[in-house]
Amino acid sequence: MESHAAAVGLPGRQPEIALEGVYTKKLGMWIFLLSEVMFFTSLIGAYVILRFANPEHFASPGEVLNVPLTAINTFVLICSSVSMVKAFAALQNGDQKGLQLWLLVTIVLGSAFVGVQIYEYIQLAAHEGFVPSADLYAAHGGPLYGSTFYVMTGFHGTHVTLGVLALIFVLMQARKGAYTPQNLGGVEIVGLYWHFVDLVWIVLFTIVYLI
Amino acid sequence: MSVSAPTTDFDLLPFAGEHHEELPFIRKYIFSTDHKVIARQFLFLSLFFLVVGGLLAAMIRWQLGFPGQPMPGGDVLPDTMAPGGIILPEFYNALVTMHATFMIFFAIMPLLVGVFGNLLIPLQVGAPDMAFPRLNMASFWLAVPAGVLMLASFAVEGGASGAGWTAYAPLSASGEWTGVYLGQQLWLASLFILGFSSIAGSVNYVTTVINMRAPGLTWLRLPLATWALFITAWLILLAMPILAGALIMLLFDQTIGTAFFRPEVGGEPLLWQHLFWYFGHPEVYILIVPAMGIASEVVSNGSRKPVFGYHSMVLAICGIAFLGWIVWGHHMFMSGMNPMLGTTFMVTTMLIAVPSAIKVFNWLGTMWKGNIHLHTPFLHGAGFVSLFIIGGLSGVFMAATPVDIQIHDTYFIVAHIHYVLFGGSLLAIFAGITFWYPKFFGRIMNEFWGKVHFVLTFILYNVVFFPMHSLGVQGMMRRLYDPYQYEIFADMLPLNRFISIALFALVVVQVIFALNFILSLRSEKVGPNPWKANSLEWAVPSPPPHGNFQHMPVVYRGPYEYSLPGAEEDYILQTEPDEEAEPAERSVEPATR
Amino acid sequence: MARYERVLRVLAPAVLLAVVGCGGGGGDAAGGGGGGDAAPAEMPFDVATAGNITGSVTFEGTPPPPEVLDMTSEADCAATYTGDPEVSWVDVGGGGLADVFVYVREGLEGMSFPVPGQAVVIDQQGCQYRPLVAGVQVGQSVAFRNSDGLLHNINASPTANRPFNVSQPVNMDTEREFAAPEVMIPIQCDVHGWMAGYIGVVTHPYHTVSGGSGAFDLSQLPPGEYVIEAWHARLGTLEQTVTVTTGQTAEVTFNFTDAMLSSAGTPTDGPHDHRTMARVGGVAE
Amino acid sequence: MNWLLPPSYSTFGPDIDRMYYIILVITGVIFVVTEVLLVYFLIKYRKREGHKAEYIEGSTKAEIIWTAVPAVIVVAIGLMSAGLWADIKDPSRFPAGSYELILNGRQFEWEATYAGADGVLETADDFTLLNQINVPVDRPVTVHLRAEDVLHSFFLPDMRVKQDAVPGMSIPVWFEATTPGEYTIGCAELCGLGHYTMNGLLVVQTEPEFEQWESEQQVAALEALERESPLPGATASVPDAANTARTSGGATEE
Amino acid sequence: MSLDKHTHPPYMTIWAVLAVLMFGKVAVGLSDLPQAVAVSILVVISLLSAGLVALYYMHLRFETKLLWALAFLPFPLVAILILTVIQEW
Repeated sequence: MESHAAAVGLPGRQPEIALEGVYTKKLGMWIFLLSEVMFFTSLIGAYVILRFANPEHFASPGEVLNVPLTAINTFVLICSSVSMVKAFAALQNGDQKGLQLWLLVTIVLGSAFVGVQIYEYIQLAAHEGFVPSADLYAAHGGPLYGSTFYVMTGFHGTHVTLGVLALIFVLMQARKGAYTPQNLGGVEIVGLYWHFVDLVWIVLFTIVYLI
Repeated sequence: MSVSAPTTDFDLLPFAGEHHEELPFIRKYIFSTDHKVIARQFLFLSLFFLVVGGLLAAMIRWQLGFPGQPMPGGDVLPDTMAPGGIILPEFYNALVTMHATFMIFFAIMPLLVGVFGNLLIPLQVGAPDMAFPRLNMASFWLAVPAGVLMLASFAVEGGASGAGWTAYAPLSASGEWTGVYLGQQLWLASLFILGFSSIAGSVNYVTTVINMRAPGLTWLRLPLATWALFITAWLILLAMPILAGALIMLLFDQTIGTAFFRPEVGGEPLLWQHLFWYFGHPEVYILIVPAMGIASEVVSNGSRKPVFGYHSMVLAICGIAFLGWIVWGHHMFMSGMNPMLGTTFMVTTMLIAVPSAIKVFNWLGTMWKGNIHLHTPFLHGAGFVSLFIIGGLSGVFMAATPVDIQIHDTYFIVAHIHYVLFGGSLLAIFAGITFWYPKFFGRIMNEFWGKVHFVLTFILYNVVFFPMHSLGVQGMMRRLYDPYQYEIFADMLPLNRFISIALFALVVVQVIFALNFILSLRSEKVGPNPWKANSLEWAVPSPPPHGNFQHMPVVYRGPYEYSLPGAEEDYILQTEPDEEAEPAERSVEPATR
Repeated sequence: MARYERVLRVLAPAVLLAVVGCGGGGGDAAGGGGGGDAAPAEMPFDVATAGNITGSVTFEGTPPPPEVLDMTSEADCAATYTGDPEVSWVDVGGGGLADVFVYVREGLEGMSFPVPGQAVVIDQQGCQYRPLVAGVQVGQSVAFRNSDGLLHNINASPTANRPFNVSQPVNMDTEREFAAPEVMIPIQCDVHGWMAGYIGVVTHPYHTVSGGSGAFDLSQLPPGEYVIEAWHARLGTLEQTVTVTTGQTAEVTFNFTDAMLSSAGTPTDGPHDHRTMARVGGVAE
Repeated sequence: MNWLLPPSYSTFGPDIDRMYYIILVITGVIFVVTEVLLVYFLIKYRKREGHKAEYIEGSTKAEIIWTAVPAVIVVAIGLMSAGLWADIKDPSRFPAGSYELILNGRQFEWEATYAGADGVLETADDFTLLNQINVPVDRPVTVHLRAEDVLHSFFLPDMRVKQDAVPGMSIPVWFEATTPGEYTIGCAELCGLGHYTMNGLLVVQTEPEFEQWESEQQVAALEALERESPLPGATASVPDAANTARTSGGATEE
Repeated sequence: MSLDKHTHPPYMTIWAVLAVLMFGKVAVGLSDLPQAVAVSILVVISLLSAGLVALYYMHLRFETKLLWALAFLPFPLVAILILTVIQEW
């Protein structure tokens, strides 16, 4: 691996890269994602512990929550993960058009996911009395079910929404041609964030809906 | 996947010598992205909150020393807090809660991590600025609203939160038990925002230390202050989000009535304690590890001698960081936690005393056979070591679970906290501010008044806090508005009154430091290296220009090569090349990693 | 460029939180309803045309014995009693039924009355509320007085108003106002579990609490037809419709019976269940 | 100022005090040695003209010593106290034949519930005591600690007993008093504005005194039960069952 | 160590695998297997798919070993928290 300085070709500048190929922005994003892992640990950990402590508050899969609808929703999120990766691959190949197309697909799929989740919330809250507040809780099981469900999936939904906003921003920058095969920072770290959010949903979907 | 890293990162951060454009006043001082300006902003913000915390402490001591008597100047407070100057019990609980909250989250933590993290890391690492300057600015500008929200919680109906800085549920989970509704919600929201500020900061610190070290600055040539701040950044990175999650759940318990921690609807109060202390113990190490780093710098500089056992000092910090995650249960021995868990936590807690012992012996080893210059930073450093010994040793009493039965939640614990936080962190902060004052403001603080302040603070500090061990051993509980209701504590009033008076004197003595700090802003300018130290921040002018180094520095040696045998000066900057090194070695090719 | 997006990602959660924070803020301010508009200076009708209502409240049957209070842990308060400290919720000593809150429930809608400046005093003496039941107008201040010199706290848990929990470590007065009408607001002292009292908040001055003889009178009422309600902590409520004509004094009597003791909304358990009693409290207005 | 623990009047009190004094001696010695060393170094090696510090980077031998020695000491202290902790806190090791009572902590008072004439707790004939607990001397007592609203902490300084009361949990706590007399009950966990007024009285009585007191209370409770029973719907003050959800530490609920 | 710029990991096949795994989980979840068995299968599958996303979509597989270490740093902490606290009940 030739020293970075030569590759960069700038005289006198030999920034030392401890992690070859992991430039600052990507390292920063990875580290931010670690803190996000701990944030979801706190919420999911509380859910796991409360479910272990008071199992009678919770229901078996499918009894209260609409599993088929969310399964499709999970599939939508997986597809958006793929489209994100296709966008990044397109950028690497220098195909600006492909980048913008796949970014748009990811945005559409992401917003669809959030939309379906909001629809699901309305269904649960309005018809089945499945609400976060303990005093108004009227569905099967106990108030812990509502509280933990809404806080976990709500904050995941918020992260997806932020991801969609970030993707929209990146798409606007891509239209202005800000990204090239050499300068793919922005797209890669949004992609990392997006895959992380999808990864969290894979875990969340399993333990909330299927157990 | 891309082979050559994109070039965008490094043209982002110009060195001082590479380009100049004058920034408008707003961008230069208010919304600045220069890590040194942000360090100064954090300095003034956290010193303000240090004063606020100190005032709250004085009020607590007034009530404990002169129970039920009107406080001088107390009639300035509204009747909901202190009618006729007499502090009400719920206001006393708010005082206790907010004193701890302001001191821990808004004074000591920003002073150590916000101020010295921002100032020292880029300079000691040889970088022009932090990895993400805008994110660094965001981290300060998130701390300000958090502070404002916390201050505002005093003024809302029902007063500020009175559930302790640990906010144990169910007391904190519903206003029904305390009469505090909006105050508790503001407390939770404020700490949640502060969590963002800390996480943004530590992402910056970790990335800068990993990716932007100057060539030749290997991991084992990093100064211990940067090592400490790096490990602390990791602790913040992994602990603060846990608190953020727990705060969210408690905030929803308070506002929309979810059931997480409310037992009457199925919640688990012990779950809050577990989550809080899982964050809480790394938090108390976040409050002491940077102080250890600063102490190492100052003790080594004062003794004109390398830090004794640099490698084991680094290992000790890493040891504290790893063990810090498996000891949180020792805060909960009496809380109804499974007693068998108590035994395992006792063993891990005993083990974590070892790295601290290693560091103390290494500090003593550093002074051994040194040529000790008793300048003010060194005095504060030595004060830190001596008081940290007491704080560490009193920790052993609590780690032994049967002894903890008698002294848990008594003034023994309060004494331990203050020996580690006031005697430890705050003395190290005084040392740090005095030592790096030139890098903040380009001037130097008055040595004489610095020594006077140290001596008075050291004496009065011990007079205030050492007797608290005795109160704790007698069984006097914490957070009692009027402990003398209990006949067995009634005879402790004289001692408490004595402690209160001593504390008032201690608070007054801090005025000396404040004046010294403010008046020295106009004292005579100093050169780049007034303390004759070695690390990179002393290779740049005081205060360093925007972009810090003229050109990318290259590091050839460790940070503590004081009194090299045969060298005429007893210090040598890290950028000094070795004489016998051939010239080529000093040119472009970076030293071995 | 990615830099702005990074800051966006940091600030956006903070914005979200601010929304949650304010939303939360509103959560508890449910009360604080109508008291906002400034009360008029004088009566909204010609005082010359006013009439009065007088009457008495009687009790038939065997009243339950006074409840004995265990004040061993509060010696200073126990000392103020000759015999065992006790509280009689069904007090028929003076011939009629005492501590009955009598007020005009219907017939004064749409009229707003001047708020009396004088505060209603609820004294805490001998670790009991004196009087046990008090009436106050919306916006009029209630002065809680601590005459025992030891710690009492006033923990009021209304539903239409904003709850509060204030302490009085020494002899002092604490004044509070209620912004919304509510009959009745339970108050209790957490330091002394047996202490319990009620405050009735109405929008007009026509309210009173019957004395030992059970007599009460509501004077200077505008002519018209009214529904008068009598509320008692243990026996529930009775109501009567009465017509007031200019210059005349209408007579009203309320007869509580011991049968109502069990059917009443308030449980008759001992003192330490004050918390549940406070929850159920009087009959919501 | 007094560094010695106040006298203890329970069976495991002296064991706890011994642990405290062992640690006091060990830490006292280390404290004196390190502080004297620090002051000595400051004086002996202070700056003098022409004197230069020695370039010492450290010594791994010293590091090994002052890693191993503290580790051995603290682990030794840990092992010594582990057994005692289990004896005091592990419900499966509680002494048999202990006198049972329920203690309910709530905002700002302790309510003790004793088994009535039928000797079974939580039955109609139980009698209660406010802010006072009477226990027989020289006999183990098991207190089933509960809380009604927030966290409280049952603290008997003289008996070296401290245990938080958690709403929703019934935690068994045992102690055996050795000397009759009146001792203090305190609340050691912040529980609101009246936290400091939650002091109560622990009365340790000799066996005959306790028997006599207990029978008086039982008779009074039975009379109160008759007096109230004619009126429908009245029940003697039975602590609501919601509090006995489950015990910590797995002891079976009697 | 790192692939040539133009060849990419088999994104589409991984997509298919993820989809199959996901629908497999749904089937297991809705089936009436004993809870212990179902839970362990579900946990294994979700860890597998999470690993796939992390390795191939987040390119962890092509990064330096140090980033692997960083990426897996929080997981022991997660395990410590949940496994210790769950002992309480």
